[in-house]
Amino acid sequence: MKSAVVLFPGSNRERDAVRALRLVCGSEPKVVWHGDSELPSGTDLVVLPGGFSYGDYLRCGAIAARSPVMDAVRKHADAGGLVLGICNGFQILCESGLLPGVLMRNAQMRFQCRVVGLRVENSDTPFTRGYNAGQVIHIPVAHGEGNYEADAETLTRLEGDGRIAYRYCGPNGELEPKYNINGAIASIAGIVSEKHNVLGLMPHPENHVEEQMGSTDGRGLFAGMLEHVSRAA
Amino acid sequence: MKARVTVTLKPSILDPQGKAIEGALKSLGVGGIASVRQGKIFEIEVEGGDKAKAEAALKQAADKLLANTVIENYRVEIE
Amino acid sequence: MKARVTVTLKPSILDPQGKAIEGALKSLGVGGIASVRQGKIFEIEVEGGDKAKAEAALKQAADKLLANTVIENYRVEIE
Amino acid sequence: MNAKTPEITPELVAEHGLKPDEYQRILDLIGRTPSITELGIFSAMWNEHCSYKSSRIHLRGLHTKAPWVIQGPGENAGIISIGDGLAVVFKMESHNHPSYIEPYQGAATGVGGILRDVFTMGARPIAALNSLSFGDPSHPKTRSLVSGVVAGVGGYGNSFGVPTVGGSVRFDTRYDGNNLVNAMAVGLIDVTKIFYAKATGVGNPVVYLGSKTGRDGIHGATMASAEFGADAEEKRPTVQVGDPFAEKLLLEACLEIMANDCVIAIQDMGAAGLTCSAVEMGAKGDLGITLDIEKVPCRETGMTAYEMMLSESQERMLMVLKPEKEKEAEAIFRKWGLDFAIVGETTPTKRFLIRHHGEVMADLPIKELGDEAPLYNRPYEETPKQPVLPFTSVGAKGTLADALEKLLGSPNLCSKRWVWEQYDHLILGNTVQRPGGDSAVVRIEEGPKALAITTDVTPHYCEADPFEGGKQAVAEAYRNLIATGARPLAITDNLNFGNPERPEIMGQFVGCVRGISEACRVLDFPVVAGNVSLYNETNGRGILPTPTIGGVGLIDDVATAASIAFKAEGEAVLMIGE
Ligand SMILES: Nc1ncnc2c1ncn2[C@@H]1O[C@H](COP(=O)(O)OP(=O)(O)O)[C@@H](O)[C@H]1O
Repeated sequence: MKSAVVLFPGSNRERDAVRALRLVCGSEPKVVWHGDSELPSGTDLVVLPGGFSYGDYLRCGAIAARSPVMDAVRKHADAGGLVLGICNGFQILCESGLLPGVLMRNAQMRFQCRVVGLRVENSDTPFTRGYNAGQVIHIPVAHGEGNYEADAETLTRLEGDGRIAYRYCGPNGELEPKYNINGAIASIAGIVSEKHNVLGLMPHPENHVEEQMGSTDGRGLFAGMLEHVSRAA
Repeated sequence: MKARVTVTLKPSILDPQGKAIEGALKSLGVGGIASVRQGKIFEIEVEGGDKAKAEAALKQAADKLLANTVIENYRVEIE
Repeated sequence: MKARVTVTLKPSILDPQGKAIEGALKSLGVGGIASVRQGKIFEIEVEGGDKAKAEAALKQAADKLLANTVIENYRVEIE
Repeated sequence: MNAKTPEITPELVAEHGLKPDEYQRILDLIGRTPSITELGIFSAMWNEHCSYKSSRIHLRGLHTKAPWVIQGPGENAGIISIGDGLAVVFKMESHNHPSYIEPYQGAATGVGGILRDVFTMGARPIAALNSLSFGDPSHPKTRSLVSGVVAGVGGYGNSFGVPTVGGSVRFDTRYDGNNLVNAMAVGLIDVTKIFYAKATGVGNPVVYLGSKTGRDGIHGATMASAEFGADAEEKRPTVQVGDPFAEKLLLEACLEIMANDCVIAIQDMGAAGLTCSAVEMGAKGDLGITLDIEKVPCRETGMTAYEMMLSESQERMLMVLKPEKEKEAEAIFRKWGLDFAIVGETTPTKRFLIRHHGEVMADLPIKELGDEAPLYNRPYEETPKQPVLPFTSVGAKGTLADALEKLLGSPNLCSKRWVWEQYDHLILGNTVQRPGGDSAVVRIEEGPKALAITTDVTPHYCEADPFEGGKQAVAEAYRNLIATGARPLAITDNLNFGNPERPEIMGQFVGCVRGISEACRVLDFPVVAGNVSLYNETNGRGILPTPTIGGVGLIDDVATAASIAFKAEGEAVLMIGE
């Protein structure tokens, strides 16, 4: 699998993403500069990493969403290529219109860094096939604005089309407000695009791929993408 | 030329920040506040003296970047 | 009663947000913008009809919470 | 010299925080009345914050050497070797007064400053810690100070992208009017690629990097050294606003020009920015520096030389560049969207010469600006020894269960989760032991080595017996490190005290420093960096003596690190020690 990690000014979890791709998928991703207007040829997966692109000034992801490389990312997505936006990457995807909805301030108004439970809602996407539907995994979050909001119509569509990939949950998959770390509508942690080839996800699977870091629950996401790409090839 | 673009959340959108401020004002003993909603204001210095041109540029700025029109409204004022 | 409190950074204080937005507008090709400074606006619904009382409450709110007068100025407007 | 120079009156001298005898010293040194710019430069260089004039004499006695120490106190940060060609760069610094006035920005810029100290030397920051002291929870200001400071520490570190892995929080009514914000940063560096402040070579370009200069914090350096009065909030001294985004870009740009071998010397602009950094680079290299101040990138129009020399705008650096690398270095900075301007050059004269549009605004002997700073051996009174009370005299108040309940209910022992969950403690993917244990454990790259890091002090012990309290702080740091299986290597201190002009406060300072020194010597646990914050006092009431210790230890194989959690049922619990 050929992957590329986009570096925006202010990105800061790109090294974590690079390491996870190397450890789980077995190949070193290319790092692409935000000012580039093309992706390396043959790219299968583009990762928009976590961080504070442009300081998260104005609105999270707003300025990055309008940088030259995003036209290339849009083209890649239109052609069916995989795009994974983690945390700030998710915010950028929403701001650029590649995914619907917005990410607002956390309901408790504070940045939150902790490990949360995530329920895998559906195992038919490239980003979830590494897990079983209904499986609960544990992955860290680290964000101040991850409170997903969408209007009723969008939400109905997301639910109906099986586009909600991950939800915040309790140890046994319970969807209770106390497990909903940031107050997101319908406990949404991650959604996919209409064609299921773009995922926006607030939590950080890339930080849970090594036993030494306490858990390997994040590996399934990367392994699933690898499998998807190798099958397609 | 001095101009202002004011960006506010659409009324239908929940404003957690405004709610938090409402609560904080109550606990600080500031009385009589029924509700608070928080928005952004951009004070912009525009080059040149053509008001119509400035207004067009500011609208463009708001549509392209300053506001997320999915959740926000904006208003442009030129002095 | 509807009121607005506008909070802006004092002119000498660095505004990293404004600076970043300025740069972004330039690279988006929005012309003629000389400078941008970002502030906050609070749209507040005040109970009762006593304007003087409302103004006093809003000033108190601004001093105690909405603005840090070390780095920010504020302005209270009642409709 | 300069027609526009205001007359230097005794009042003006006093406003600059210079005592009459200190001003006399300036007159003797330069043989004439200083210009206003020169007066500003002296006030910046000779205040407590920059010159350590009250503390220097006592700090000389600290234990600072060991075979693994590469750089002890005196540079931006201390450096210790950890083998494999790698070294660890670290330091702790206070941002107390600014955090009281504007908690969010004060704390944020404190974190920004210490991170800059570490990456100025060429290290990539891998961890941050913080030690926070607040007033009584019931004091009306405490709540907003706590939330502002914690949000500021997190806001800066999270955006910059360094994991904040540990620290401490305490509450005591003695911090009601003076909270403490001590921030520590730890970075990793290749031992062959360490950068220092010392300039070399004549005629080399002096380059300004980073964000533009504004009028912020112009009296910051003096503010940090003056006792608070009741009108502190009225004076509204300008507080700097931090821009972690700019700092992140500055980090990447600096590491890139360093990797491309462009840099001769580099220094961050901290307190009294341009003045301190330029003087330090010149003085350390036995060279003069000439600055053409109009070339400094400014945020505001009409700034005077005085303002530019004293501005404390954040996210700026000064560098002496290899002349042949000018284009390359500039291209790197432009790519990251940062200012890059040649503002002067090194000279053989050992003079600090400031010109503004050709007009000489200051012309001072560069070495003497630092070396001739006043040095005080302030009178001190040893803290009276307290009698040792026999156990029996401390009658039990209530049952054991009551006592336990009281302890558990104390804000000082409560869970600090609310604090550290607002810090991204996982970014970079190496935080093996997260907050909640004795020390944080941070893996070095992909292992197997790891660092254990902790911050400790118990101010009440320091007040009861400064010598024993100083010892205890070091010993506690040492214990927290070995509890994870680490070999303790070195510490940074951050000495927070009240007004040193009061002999009993000076007595606390001297006692604590002696205690720290003694413990470091006995444990062979050297001090490699430190910071002193005095005048933490409001209306004559000082803080508890708070000599914070930041300790760093090495774990050879992270797989063997111990943590505090019980691992299984039925295991034996042992107590060791006295
Ligand atoms: N300001 C802080 N920032 C980050 N972590 C903190 C802070 N304060 C406390 N912690 C973390 O919380 C845990 C408990 O702290 P503390 O109650 O001071 O414990 P101890 O007395 O055992 O050191 C430690 O792991 C510490 O690193």
